Amino acid sequence: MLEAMVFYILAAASVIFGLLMITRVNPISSAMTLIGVFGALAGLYAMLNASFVSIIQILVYAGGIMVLVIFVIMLLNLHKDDLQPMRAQPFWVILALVALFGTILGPILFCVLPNKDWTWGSLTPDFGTLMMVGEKIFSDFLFPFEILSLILLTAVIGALVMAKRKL
Amino acid sequence: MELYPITPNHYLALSAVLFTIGIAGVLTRKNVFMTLMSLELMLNAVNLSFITFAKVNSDLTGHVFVLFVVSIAAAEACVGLAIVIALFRLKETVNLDMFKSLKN
Amino acid sequence: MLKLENFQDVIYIHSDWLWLIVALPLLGAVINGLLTLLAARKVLTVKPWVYAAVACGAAIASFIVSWEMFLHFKQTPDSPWVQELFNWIESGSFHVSFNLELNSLSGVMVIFITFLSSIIHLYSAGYMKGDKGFGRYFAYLNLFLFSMLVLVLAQDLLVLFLGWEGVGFCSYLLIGFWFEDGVNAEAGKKAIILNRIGDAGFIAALLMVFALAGTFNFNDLLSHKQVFTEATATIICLCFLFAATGKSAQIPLYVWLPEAMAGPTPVSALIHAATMVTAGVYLIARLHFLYVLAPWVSTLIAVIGVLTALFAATIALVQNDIKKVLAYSTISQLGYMFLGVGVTSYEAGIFHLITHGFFKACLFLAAGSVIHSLSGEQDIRKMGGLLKHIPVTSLAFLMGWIAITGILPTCGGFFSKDEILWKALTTPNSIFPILPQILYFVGLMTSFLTSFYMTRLVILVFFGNYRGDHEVYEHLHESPRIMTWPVLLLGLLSLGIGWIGVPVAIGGADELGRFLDPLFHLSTLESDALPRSLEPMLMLVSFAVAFLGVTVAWYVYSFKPSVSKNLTLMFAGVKKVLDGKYFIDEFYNDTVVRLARAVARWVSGWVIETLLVNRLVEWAVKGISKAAQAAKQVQVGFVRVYLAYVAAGAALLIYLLLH
Amino acid sequence: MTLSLLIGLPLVGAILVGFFPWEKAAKALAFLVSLTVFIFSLQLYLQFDLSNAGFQFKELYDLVPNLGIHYAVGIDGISLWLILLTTFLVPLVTLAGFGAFSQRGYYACILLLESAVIGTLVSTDLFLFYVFWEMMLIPAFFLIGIWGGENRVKATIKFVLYTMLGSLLMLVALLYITHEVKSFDYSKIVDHFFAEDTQFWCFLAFALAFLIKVPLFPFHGWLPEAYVEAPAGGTVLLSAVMAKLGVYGLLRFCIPLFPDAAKAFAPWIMILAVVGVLHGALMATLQTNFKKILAYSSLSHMGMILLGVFTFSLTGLQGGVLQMVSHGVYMAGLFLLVGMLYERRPSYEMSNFGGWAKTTPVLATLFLLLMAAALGMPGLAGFVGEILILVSAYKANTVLALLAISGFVLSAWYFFYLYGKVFLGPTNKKQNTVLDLSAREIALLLPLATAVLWIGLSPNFFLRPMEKSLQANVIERLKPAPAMTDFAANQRHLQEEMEKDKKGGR
Repeated sequence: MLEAMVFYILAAASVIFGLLMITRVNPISSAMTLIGVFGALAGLYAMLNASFVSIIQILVYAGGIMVLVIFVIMLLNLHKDDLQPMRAQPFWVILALVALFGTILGPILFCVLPNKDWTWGSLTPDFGTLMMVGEKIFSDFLFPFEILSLILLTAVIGALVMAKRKL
Repeated sequence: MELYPITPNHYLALSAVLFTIGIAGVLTRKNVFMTLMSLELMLNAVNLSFITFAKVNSDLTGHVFVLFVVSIAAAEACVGLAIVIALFRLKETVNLDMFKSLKN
Repeated sequence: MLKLENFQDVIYIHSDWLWLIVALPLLGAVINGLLTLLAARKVLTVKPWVYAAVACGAAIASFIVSWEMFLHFKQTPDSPWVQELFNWIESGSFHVSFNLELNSLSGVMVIFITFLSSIIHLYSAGYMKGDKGFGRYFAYLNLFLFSMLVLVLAQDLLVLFLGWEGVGFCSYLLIGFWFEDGVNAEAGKKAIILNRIGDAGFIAALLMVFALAGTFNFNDLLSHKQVFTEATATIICLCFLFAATGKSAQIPLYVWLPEAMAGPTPVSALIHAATMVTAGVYLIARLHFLYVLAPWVSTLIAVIGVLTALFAATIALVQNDIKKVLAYSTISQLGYMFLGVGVTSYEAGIFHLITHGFFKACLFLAAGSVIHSLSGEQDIRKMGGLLKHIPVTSLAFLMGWIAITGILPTCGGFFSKDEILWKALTTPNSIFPILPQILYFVGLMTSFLTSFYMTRLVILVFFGNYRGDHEVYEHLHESPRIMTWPVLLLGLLSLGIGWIGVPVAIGGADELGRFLDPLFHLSTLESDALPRSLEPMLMLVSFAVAFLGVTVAWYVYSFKPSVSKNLTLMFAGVKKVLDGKYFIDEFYNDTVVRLARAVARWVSGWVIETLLVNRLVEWAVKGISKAAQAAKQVQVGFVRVYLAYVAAGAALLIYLLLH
Repeated sequence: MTLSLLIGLPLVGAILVGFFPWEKAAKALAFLVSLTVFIFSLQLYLQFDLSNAGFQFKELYDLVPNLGIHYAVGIDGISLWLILLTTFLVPLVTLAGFGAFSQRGYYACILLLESAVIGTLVSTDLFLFYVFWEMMLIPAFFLIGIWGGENRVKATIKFVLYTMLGSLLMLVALLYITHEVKSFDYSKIVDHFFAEDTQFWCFLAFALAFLIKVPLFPFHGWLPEAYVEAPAGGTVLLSAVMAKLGVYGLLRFCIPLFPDAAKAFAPWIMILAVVGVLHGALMATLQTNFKKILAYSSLSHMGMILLGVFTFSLTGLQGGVLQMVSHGVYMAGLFLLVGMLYERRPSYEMSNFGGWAKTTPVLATLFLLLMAAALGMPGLAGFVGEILILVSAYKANTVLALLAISGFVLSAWYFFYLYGKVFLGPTNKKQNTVLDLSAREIALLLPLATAVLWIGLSPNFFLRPMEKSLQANVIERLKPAPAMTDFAANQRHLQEEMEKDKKGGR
């Protein structure tokens, strides 16, 4: 019962924050609400026995990526007047939501999911801990992991090249 | 779908809803930042599915994958923002409608 | 078949060296060609005598080899010598081997060709002296000799065709030898295209022969001749005849020969008088066993021959270019040969081919010498009285004149022409019973005309007073010995050559006829219409006609020039037609050429290419691009909108998956 | 490994040349690579087993096992000569480019094209074949589009559109038949019997792709412009190599795979071929641009080849394949010479030329030789194939064969017209500065001249290896299928029943 209550609170929070995010005029407020979404999701991860991932969610997303976004937004320092033309138009937002609901979400919610009867698997107590995840990464996924490091390196260099005025 | 107990379906439904919101964000907003953030939202929605299925299948691969996605998202944000800065320098705006060199 | 062991060995060895006859000129051509190109690139400098020595050496060596072989061959003329060189083409049932065959006909031809070309090669060395294309000239000439010998020695229709096309190609090269003058190049082009039109007939005939008999080999064809019915033989022979009229300049494809005189004069002598143009006659003689199956075609050949003879002779009456007169004379004499083979008297045709080869080569070479002496002047109205100035050349020309007119019995073409006329009169024609008489009469008329125009030529050139430019007169000189001696030799030979076929009727041996008879025996129609004893009578008649022609011409042109003028005035229309060569060229230009051009331009160029191929596609493309323009509106350029498409696609996919 | 090396070597060469730092050395590298490929390809002939009619030098690896796609290569007597022709011509083309082009991309494209062409010729897997077939288009596109003449863009677009149209239809048909057989393996597909309807439509789709490449009248809309606008080397590869692949495709795929349809279509294709012979020749007589004359003459000659192929007799097929090789050789020579003329005076208009035989005797002599071969002068390359084709065509259809002969007359008309206009006649003053062929140019034309003589005098050398393969891989396939065994009949019956059930179920 408690679990359900927590789930619904977190779910409601993430959906509301999400809706808020896509409707804010100021990107800063959007970013803040998005952090809210991330937080709620981190909670959900924790409920799904994904302790390590939930920590990472907070650390990297909320702490890393979003800070970067906010930093850039502030760097560009846009005025309100500049932002006004780009504000969300309620008509379009609602239309999009309705359309998407009708075409994608609706079928998934009412046709796909009810027909599936997934149940939770049996878990060991240490499922999702840092130890287990680490073992998995460094055994089965060692090579992709190394590749990932390369991708990150490339991204950093690429970002540098593009953002710098002159090399 | 009952409200209780919480089944994987609940998580998946939430994931779908968040994803839809993400798409709606990308579709309706002209601000580059909004688009980028909506993308992040979509990624997270997918991550939620991964974590859910990891628990369903008692398999940690889903977790590993989410970690990878997070890293990729970091890389993407990094490059994306760099592009935004470069574009802003070029056009003095972050309005997506002004960037339409794809046409012709 | 052969009795002596030793003798067989000799034959064996000789037939094994048959290739040498054709290889020597080819070698000469290759050497000269390479030397010329190297000299043109200034890799090395070649003295002109080297070219001449190589070419003349090749020709003379070829003559010596073939003479040697012929002497041996003559002892057993019934068994042809065959050399199998290599398998040329082999594909399924199609099998052609490159064989050379020396039989009595090709033997005679080889001797004739190699001898004449040796002399003309020598003469050329003098005539072409100082020309920039000296080496090129001899390379072409040797190449021609090679092709001609392949044509003659071929045991196979396809190999013969190799020679046939080869001589045509060399003739093209030599007519346009001085190609910097556009007229010469045009003349060459005209010659080869008309020849090609004839060759289309040749190929068509080849296809039919192969479809019926499955072989191109003459001997196999001869032994399989039962596969040819009269109808098929008629069509095949017609096609070959068409090819022959192209090569031998007969009606309807003769128009190229007069223009072919644009080439150097020795070339005119060798190719366009003595050898290449007789290839048509040779072809018909070689295929005698087919023609005997097609009496209609044989009749047609005779008619074409005699008509061409008359027709060309009338044109020759009014020509003023010394070479053109001789060219029309050649056409006319070729007509005689066609008449001969047309009445199935193949040995008479070949006999005349040989005598004509000698005296016409002599006439051309002498004419060349005249032109050489007059610094390139060819118009007979600007000549006259040359006998005093260039006596040796004149003597040679006069000998050729005697030979062609038959004014001196037993000399030159007297016997051969007479043989043809006799055969024309006595060979019965099953299709038109009255035809022999007509043929004979027209032949006689042509003989008269021949005497007339040749005498006119001789008088205008060698007698009377000089009428040309003073400047030319100053430089008037006899040609060098390398030119005059061969001409003189040819002149003497052309007087004597008739003796190889003195008719039996006047007590001769008719060596050539007897030599060739076994070959043609079965294909020659028996001529029993008139008693053989009548032949001397007819000889007298033809002598009288020739004499009359000479006398009349002599009278008109030597004593009463006014008669000529009056005649011209009286028959102004006729003169105009003759001057215009019956306007055949114009006729062809206005009909065939124009039609072909129109078809090319309108049917091919406009209807098919422009409308059907291009317009249709363009319209289709335009329609598609219109549709694409409409579709392009979808591409707005906003990433957002593209994402919406993706979403729509995803929705569609979900819909499809759910159903 | 030989065949893989033949595909791989030029491919690696293309990449190396494309990124080679020294522009000048890149040319030499390209030449060396293509020469190595040629020398290497001679091995094919030396080790070729004349008694074997089937595929030789076979290699087989899995590529995508799930879909039945293999890397399967092999050659028989048909592809042997075309491969040798390709490897023989490419070094000459690279060598010919030395004077005109310094871009390394040009040479990379040529090597890439060589690789694709060889790949197309050796593939015995339909998927692989299609990949190489399409790969061919890319370098060809760049060759015309980048290094072409003034109107190159239009010519390129036309060329690509025509070709793509054909090959897309072919792709559909290819997928259909591979779906039916459940394999991309050539040997399996060729043994499979297709229903009449399938044969009809698939033959049409395949044939269209190949006939556009050849091109057969009336699909030649792209030809004049593409041939004229392409640089000399590109035209050589287009006419001498790529056009042959169309005929090769017909021989390898269309006819053996869909024999009944092939027999049904043969008369029509023969008629179109003869119309092409005449139309090409007539068009050639109209041109003032001598490269266009050659382009149209190529159309005319390709019609002749198709005429031979569709007689379905050994003589005609051998004549057709031999004519492909000889046409490749003499057309390559003529187009290279045209390129050399263009380097000396940048124009293709005949009125800008005249009397060149005087100033450039070696060029003129070589042109005359190759032209004579193109004219069908006996003893040179063109004649043998032509007479074999005509002889067999006469047996198949008298009227068509006789009509085709007139192409022989017309070819004399336009070729001698061309030669007269360009090389004969008076010279003008500017021309004294024109240089005759350089040693390099002579060196690259001499092999062609030799080949022309060789084919003309000793065609058996070329005819023998292809005989068995043509007999077994083309003619035998056309024979009426033997009565179906009971087992096969049963199988078919069952299959049909099942299909009916399926339809009924829906």
